[in-house]
Amino acid sequence: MSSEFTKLFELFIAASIINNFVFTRFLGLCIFFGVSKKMETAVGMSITFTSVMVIAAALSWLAFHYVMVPLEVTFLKIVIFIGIVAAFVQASDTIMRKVSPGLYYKLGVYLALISTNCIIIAVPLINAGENYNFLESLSFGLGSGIGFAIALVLMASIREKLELADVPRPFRGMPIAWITTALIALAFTGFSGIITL
Amino acid sequence: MELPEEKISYLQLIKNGIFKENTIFRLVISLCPSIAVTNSIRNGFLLGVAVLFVQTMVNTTVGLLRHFIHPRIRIPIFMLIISGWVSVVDMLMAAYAREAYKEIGLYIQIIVAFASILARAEMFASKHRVDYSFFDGLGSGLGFLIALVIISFFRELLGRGTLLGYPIVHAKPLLIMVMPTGGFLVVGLLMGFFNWIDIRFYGGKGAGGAGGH
Amino acid sequence: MALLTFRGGVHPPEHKELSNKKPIQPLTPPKLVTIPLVQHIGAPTKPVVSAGQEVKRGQLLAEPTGFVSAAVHASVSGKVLSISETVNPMGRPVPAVVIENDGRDEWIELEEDPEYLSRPPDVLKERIQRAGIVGMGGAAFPTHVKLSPPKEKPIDVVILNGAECEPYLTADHRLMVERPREIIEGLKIIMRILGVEKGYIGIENNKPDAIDRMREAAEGEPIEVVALQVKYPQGAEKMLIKAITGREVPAGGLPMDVGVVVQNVGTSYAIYEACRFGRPLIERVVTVTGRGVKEPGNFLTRVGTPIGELIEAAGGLADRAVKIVMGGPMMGFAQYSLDVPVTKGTSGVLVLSPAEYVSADSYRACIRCGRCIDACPMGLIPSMLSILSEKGFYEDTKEYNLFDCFECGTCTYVCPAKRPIVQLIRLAKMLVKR
Amino acid sequence: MAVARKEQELVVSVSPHIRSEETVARIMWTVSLSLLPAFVMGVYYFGPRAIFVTALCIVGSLFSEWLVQKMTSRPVTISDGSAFLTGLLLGMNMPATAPFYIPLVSSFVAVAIAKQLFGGLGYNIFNPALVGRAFALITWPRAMTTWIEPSAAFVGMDAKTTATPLGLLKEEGMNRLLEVFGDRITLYTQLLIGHRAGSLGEVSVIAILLGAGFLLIKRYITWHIPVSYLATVAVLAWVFGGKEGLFTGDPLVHLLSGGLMLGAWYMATDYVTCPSVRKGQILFGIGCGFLTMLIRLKAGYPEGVMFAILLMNCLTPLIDRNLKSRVFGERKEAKK
Repeated sequence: MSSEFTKLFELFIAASIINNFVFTRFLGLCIFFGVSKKMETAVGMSITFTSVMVIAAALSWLAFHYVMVPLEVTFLKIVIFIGIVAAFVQASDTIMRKVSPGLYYKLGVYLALISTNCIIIAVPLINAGENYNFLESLSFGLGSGIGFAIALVLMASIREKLELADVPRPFRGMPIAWITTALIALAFTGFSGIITL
Repeated sequence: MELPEEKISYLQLIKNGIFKENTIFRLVISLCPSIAVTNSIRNGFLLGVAVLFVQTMVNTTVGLLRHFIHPRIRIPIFMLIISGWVSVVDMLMAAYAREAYKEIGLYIQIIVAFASILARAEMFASKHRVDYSFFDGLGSGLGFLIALVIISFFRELLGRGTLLGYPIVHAKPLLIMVMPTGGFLVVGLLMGFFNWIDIRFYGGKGAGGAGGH
Repeated sequence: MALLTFRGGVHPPEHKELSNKKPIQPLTPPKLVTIPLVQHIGAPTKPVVSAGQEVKRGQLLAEPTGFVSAAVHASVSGKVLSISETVNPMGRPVPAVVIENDGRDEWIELEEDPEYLSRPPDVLKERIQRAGIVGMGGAAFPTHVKLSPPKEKPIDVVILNGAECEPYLTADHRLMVERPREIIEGLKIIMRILGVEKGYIGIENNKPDAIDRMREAAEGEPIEVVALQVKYPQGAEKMLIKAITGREVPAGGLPMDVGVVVQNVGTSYAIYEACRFGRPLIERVVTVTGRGVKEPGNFLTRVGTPIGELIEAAGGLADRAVKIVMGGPMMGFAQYSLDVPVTKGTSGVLVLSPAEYVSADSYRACIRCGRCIDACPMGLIPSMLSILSEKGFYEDTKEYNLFDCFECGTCTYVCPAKRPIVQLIRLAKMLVKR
Repeated sequence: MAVARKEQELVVSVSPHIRSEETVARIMWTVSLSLLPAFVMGVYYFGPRAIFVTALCIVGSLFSEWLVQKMTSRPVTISDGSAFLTGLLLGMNMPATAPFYIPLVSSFVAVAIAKQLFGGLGYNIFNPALVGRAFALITWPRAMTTWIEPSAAFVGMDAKTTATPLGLLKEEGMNRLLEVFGDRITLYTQLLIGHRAGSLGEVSVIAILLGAGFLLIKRYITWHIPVSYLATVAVLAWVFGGKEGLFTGDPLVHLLSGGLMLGAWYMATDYVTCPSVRKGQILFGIGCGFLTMLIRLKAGYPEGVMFAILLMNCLTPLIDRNLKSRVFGERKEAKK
């Protein structure tokens, strides 16, 4: 039991820090660069993303193991997963708007960005590919979400500081953000080897 | 009802996709593969081809079907079309390029979420004739392919001292270039370099501010 | 016992030795005095004399137009030449009365009162108001206003500020050494007006003779002379209150919020003069110092005297003087003309030689060394304020407590990158208000 | 009148009219000077090659600074000593055996990319010398982890290669370390004076402490970061460092070996890349200590100082943003 728990914890740490989606798996870069300009948006995005990722992981796992595997339609996983994510996002958009308009105004704007984001669709695909069980899938989804949140918040705080920096003109904005990411990734290599799954 | 469309040169559409609206360097979207698969030219090229194929086919399909798609459900329909074509490429690659598929398989599947593809379908193909849509898709896909090849050219040369697997430089390679850091660094430096050219020779402002998914 | 102080601050070279042994010399009033009609913070005054009129020393020239305003009096006897404009020490144009000195120095009739301490507070306060007394430490806030706190803010402590923390200046120092009794009497008047039992006099420890003389004079009174650690800006109101009473004036608040009133020692002397002899505030001690003058000294100077006269009195400019500052080197104002008149708030005229002057024409990026943060007496982060202001993010400076800065200049003094931090903060304050 | 003639020559500027004599250049050169003892010890142990490597780093740094500033038409500031200091620190973080291209390339990465591309001194997010060092370690892992035995006899390149004390500790354990050095006391003394394998400037703890003490007295650095850093390392090393269970580790070995001293006193305290408020600095130090020990004990690398400080550099803007100094007179109830 405890080793089971350790495995989940390790999976979580590995997904969030060591194999960070942004710095080592290069997923969600578009969102990462797109919304890390201001801390406020970064935080809103992080919350929305993490929750959607966990739920998408759960829903997709259920669909994969109880529908697609028995029906032998796993080759359709891309179509189905994206359908699930899109449907879920659409549903939560509608529900949030009705149930909690305040929260909707805070986080709803980010929902629209989610359905076409690779990081959300990557979680179910990796879960399916690695054959994780249900809890592992959840833990991986949560870890990935938190890892993405860490990356976003870090980057937002750095970019707010870079706003004040005297960066040479051709490098202002995106290029320096990439170079900063390169250096963060460099620092993150220090974690390699902590957990080998 | 068909509105009389302005005549657009096919060549212009292709050039536009490669230079002015280059997905990676100018629009700064669909970035993930630019790092993930560019540690060798082969991987970069294959993913570029996959994107080129999907982009062109999606644009063509949308261009053909645009009159039959109800505007209110167009986005889900587009998504369906995209994921269909991605599945095709996914299975083709899995069958015919096994070695590479092991490394870049995930990223092939991820093409489904590329904003650039949806964006072109929405902004261009749904409003233009099918032949224009085809060439727009071709140009945009080519731009993507070229960008990936440029990035992977530098990374493979610097990081392994090889090109397409053939040894070129015999000095000790900069191992870091094939690692994540090197990928981000090369893209950042190239972006800065292209901005510099744009500012220096074309009086542009550089493409710093853009960014999307 | 460790000397009392506050957190932060700096130790710039003092240079008090140039003038702290020089007794106060009365300066012969010049031929022409130019008396600015606004020498205080608050509403302007309305002139009550006209060109050509003969006035006597101490005669009212302009009356206040509101409660927060201060009367202006003639500092010499003679003829009003004109009511024109002059430039005040801050470099702003202000209306002024120009008087041609007849040399007779004839006083108006003065109302002496040896029994002043038994008069009711309102009478004393009225005398202070009539004498046009303002804070003489530099801020020049009308004193009678400060002595009229609203009922809901009970005052239990009065502090006389004898810290004189600005480098170079010795005017308050000399006054404390030479007129300790009068200063104590002034403090007693203030305490009577406010109904306060306990008075303090805070003096930086680099003036041992002043501390001794004041202690002697305060013998037997409910007044304590407190020696303070030598550190700039020890004399800033909030810092002084913190050092002596341990109370912290809340951010954005006033000393009266913690039951304290602070007055400068020079003001206290003026209060005594007004209540005892009925004399209005028409002269003050001004330190003329710096290596740019030949014989630094302390001069009892009539209000309206051009600083050029003072410099002449101090032996004239040395060969290489680069900068003339009215006030102290940390918060004073550089002058471009020698005709600027001395006002009630002028504590010093500082003439800097090239050796004392560090050119800070070019500055560079902040290296985030944190020296300004350590030094800021208000606990602000001046580095961030300056960066945000430099890059035009004025609104964001509010998050860094922009308006708590009282522009003491400590941060700018310590900055190794020579950044004009105070200037940038002032810019932000101006633009944010708008 | 003589006075009137002077008026035109008067300088008019805003207060304050006096400035301290401290300048950026003075700070940088003083810090460089304080590194001299540690550098001399490095030369003493590893021979003239140490001078060569460091000199290349310094030349590379100065050249890169000059080059980028010329290219971006900005004023050239190589005389302020900051590029020199980066080069010197980078050199002191290299093995004395590093082949010539390593110092050159990594000093270019350090100054041109990690510093000048961000706008130059004051704007960089990461410590340039550490970026250069990390770049080199990942690019040339073999060359950057080949250590020679210290030898005071100015031997040439044929010196015997060996492992660093930390490497030994990680791979083979404390007992092996004691076997190599003899006994505990010898081990500590050797580590203290610097008779061990390692980067050329990091070996002599005593020389580094000498320089750091000088900086502390001059108030160029404060105790907050180094002390919280070292204390965290000591505690974690004691609790988790032992093979026989909790509370059996040897904190002294961890404190005295690797690049910890150089990192804690010279790299973590880099003004530009550490938090500027005291509370933040202590947090920064604790974070560095935690990450250092995490990497030393758990990750693939034997030494974690460099990565720990770089990782905390990423966090600096976040710390600065959320931990501000206490404003005078700040109302308590406002903090609810």
